[in-house]
Amino acid sequence: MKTLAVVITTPPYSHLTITALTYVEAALEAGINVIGVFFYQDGVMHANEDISIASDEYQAIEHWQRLQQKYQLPLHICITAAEKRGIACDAIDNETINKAFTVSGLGELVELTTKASRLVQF
Amino acid sequence: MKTLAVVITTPPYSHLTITALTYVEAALEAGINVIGVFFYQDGVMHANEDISIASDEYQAIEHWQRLQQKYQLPLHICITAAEKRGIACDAIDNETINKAFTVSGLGELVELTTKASRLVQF
Amino acid sequence: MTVLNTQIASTELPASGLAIINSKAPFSSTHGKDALDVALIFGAFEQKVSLFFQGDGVYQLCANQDGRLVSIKDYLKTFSAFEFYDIEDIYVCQQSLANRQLAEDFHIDDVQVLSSIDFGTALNRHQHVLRF
Amino acid sequence: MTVLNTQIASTELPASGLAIINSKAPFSSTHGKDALDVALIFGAFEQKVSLFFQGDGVYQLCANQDGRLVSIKDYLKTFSAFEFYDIEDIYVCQQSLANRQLAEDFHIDDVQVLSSIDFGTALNRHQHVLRF
Amino acid sequence: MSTLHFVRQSAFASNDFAQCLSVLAHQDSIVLMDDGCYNLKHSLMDSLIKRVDGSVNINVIASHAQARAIEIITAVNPIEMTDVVELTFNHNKVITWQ
Amino acid sequence: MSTLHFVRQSAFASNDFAQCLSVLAHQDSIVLMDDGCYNLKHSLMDSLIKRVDGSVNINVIASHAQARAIEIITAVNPIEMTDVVELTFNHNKVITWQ
Repeated sequence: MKTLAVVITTPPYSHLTITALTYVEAALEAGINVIGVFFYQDGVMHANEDISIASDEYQAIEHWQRLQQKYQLPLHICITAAEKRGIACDAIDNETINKAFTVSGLGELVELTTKASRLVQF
Repeated sequence: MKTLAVVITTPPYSHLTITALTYVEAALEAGINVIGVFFYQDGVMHANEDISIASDEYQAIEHWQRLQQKYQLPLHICITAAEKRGIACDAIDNETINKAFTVSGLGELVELTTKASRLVQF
Repeated sequence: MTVLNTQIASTELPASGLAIINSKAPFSSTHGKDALDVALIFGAFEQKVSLFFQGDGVYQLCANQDGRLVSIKDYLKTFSAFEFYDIEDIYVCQQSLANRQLAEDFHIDDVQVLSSIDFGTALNRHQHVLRF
Repeated sequence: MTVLNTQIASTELPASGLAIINSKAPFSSTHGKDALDVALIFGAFEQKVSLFFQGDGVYQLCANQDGRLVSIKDYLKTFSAFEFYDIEDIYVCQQSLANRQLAEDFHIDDVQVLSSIDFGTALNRHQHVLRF
Repeated sequence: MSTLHFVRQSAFASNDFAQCLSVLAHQDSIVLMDDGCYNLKHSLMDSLIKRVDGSVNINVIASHAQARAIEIITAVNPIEMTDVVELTFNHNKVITWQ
Repeated sequence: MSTLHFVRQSAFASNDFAQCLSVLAHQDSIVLMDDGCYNLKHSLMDSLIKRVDGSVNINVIASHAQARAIEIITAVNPIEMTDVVELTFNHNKVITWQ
């Protein structure tokens, strides 16, 4: 079984995230088992519910949500990186975090790395 | 009269903001009239009220607040850049924006640039 | 490396307006768009603003680009609005083009290709400089 | 430019663990600290992790640095915890040191200085690579 | 052990590509993507092509080059994202230079 | 018309410093700060010092160099932030290379 874990370190308003998304979608369509996407550094900004990108620009966050729903793709954000960037992770019923994302620690990255046959960073 | 306007484009978790702060404080102490600091691009992250930086690290946001209070230093954030980065600017009684900062448009940058004898970017 | 610019202060006009240096390629970061937004607002407020393209920034001027191929809304098309905003001075560094093996083939008109020395001299005619 | 690495697959051990390449200088961005956090968590979970320093990343290893002089909490001091976390393989690119006129004078022990070829070979012994 | 190298930055602006080349091995492959496409016209690419003489597989995501109006040279294969996924599993690991 | 150049990036990693040098004029001054301090050991600095022979004032923020364990060479003046503020108004404008 081909398993893939992906690390995203670029923010949603960078266009580099489009390449990452296209790659992950191509992998899913090819039947690769993408065991999880881990958002680290500026990548965590993807989970900020308050982000508003002009409607005629690429909606990176919506596309991640779509992949999450269609393929049950786990999307993890690193809690330490998120708190540094103003994404409040402590509330129980948190309204700042997009529900497609799971708040995780770096331990999740260890788990993904150990399980995946390939680790790809974007 | 020596007047100075400053543009900040680096985020609070980058250490480059420390240099900017030290410079602005040195200017204020030297009696320069700092007519405003304009936060643009990732610089707007300074106004995110939810940002939490480990207590033993440099608290850039607190230092900007301190300068704002001590010298009535105007701190402007660019609304377009802020919305792209998940800082909600539309609520009347907004809780996401640090109160030391004023939500402005790029027109404010024009105003500052026109009035200042020096414009310095960090 | 070029020789240093030597300018005779007495022959100069007083410096005025804002120079914006574009140093980044167009499609990977938002720097180009952020610089454009600043330029247009200065234009809208009828303030003098000039655009400089240097280093990888010169890629912003190349003809035949199409951001839509990589799902990017092509802000470069807005460059055609410069005339409307009275943004007339567009300078590109000849050395940066040459290093990248780029022809002087731009998607807007009236781009002035300058040697490093002239590029520096043109920058110097402005009161303020921002770089993106 | 170096000659390409030539490796004989049959003589190799199976690749395992994570290699982290550090490519950024320590004090201007958080990349070094972010990489360190990943390394320590792998160590804490008893997973094999090795650190590689290349390009401006080699500045992270220089002796006598002091971030406190510029109000930065000096995460480099944490490098001394590598032994405690069983992080034993620390590699630095000899060419990157030479380019920067840096002596092999590091603030931690047991740093292995490798030629580009050996640096590449050491990288190759790992199953996964992250670069910060 | 082969490595697939994702090159995402312009060598005219940063030294990432040079660092990639310094660890490149014979069985490796390269994929130029994003601003890495600009490297098609960099002198490092010329000398790489001469040096490896076909032993390293060099690719570029065609749409990424085309969006930037960069001509794809014959020594480099134009590929699509599905090919990148396939290459990922044809090599032992991926290093991203960004 | 003189310009004060703030150089904040390592020339070993980016080409900002080279771009700065390409527009440098005789009356200009340079301040190395942050990772710009590393340029004290770059070949561009050597050739700059030879080329300008004292006509361009080259400075470095002392604490920024010291934090990085970079030795300050004699052709370059160690200064503090208050000096940077003063230089700002002794020149007609500032360009930040970052």
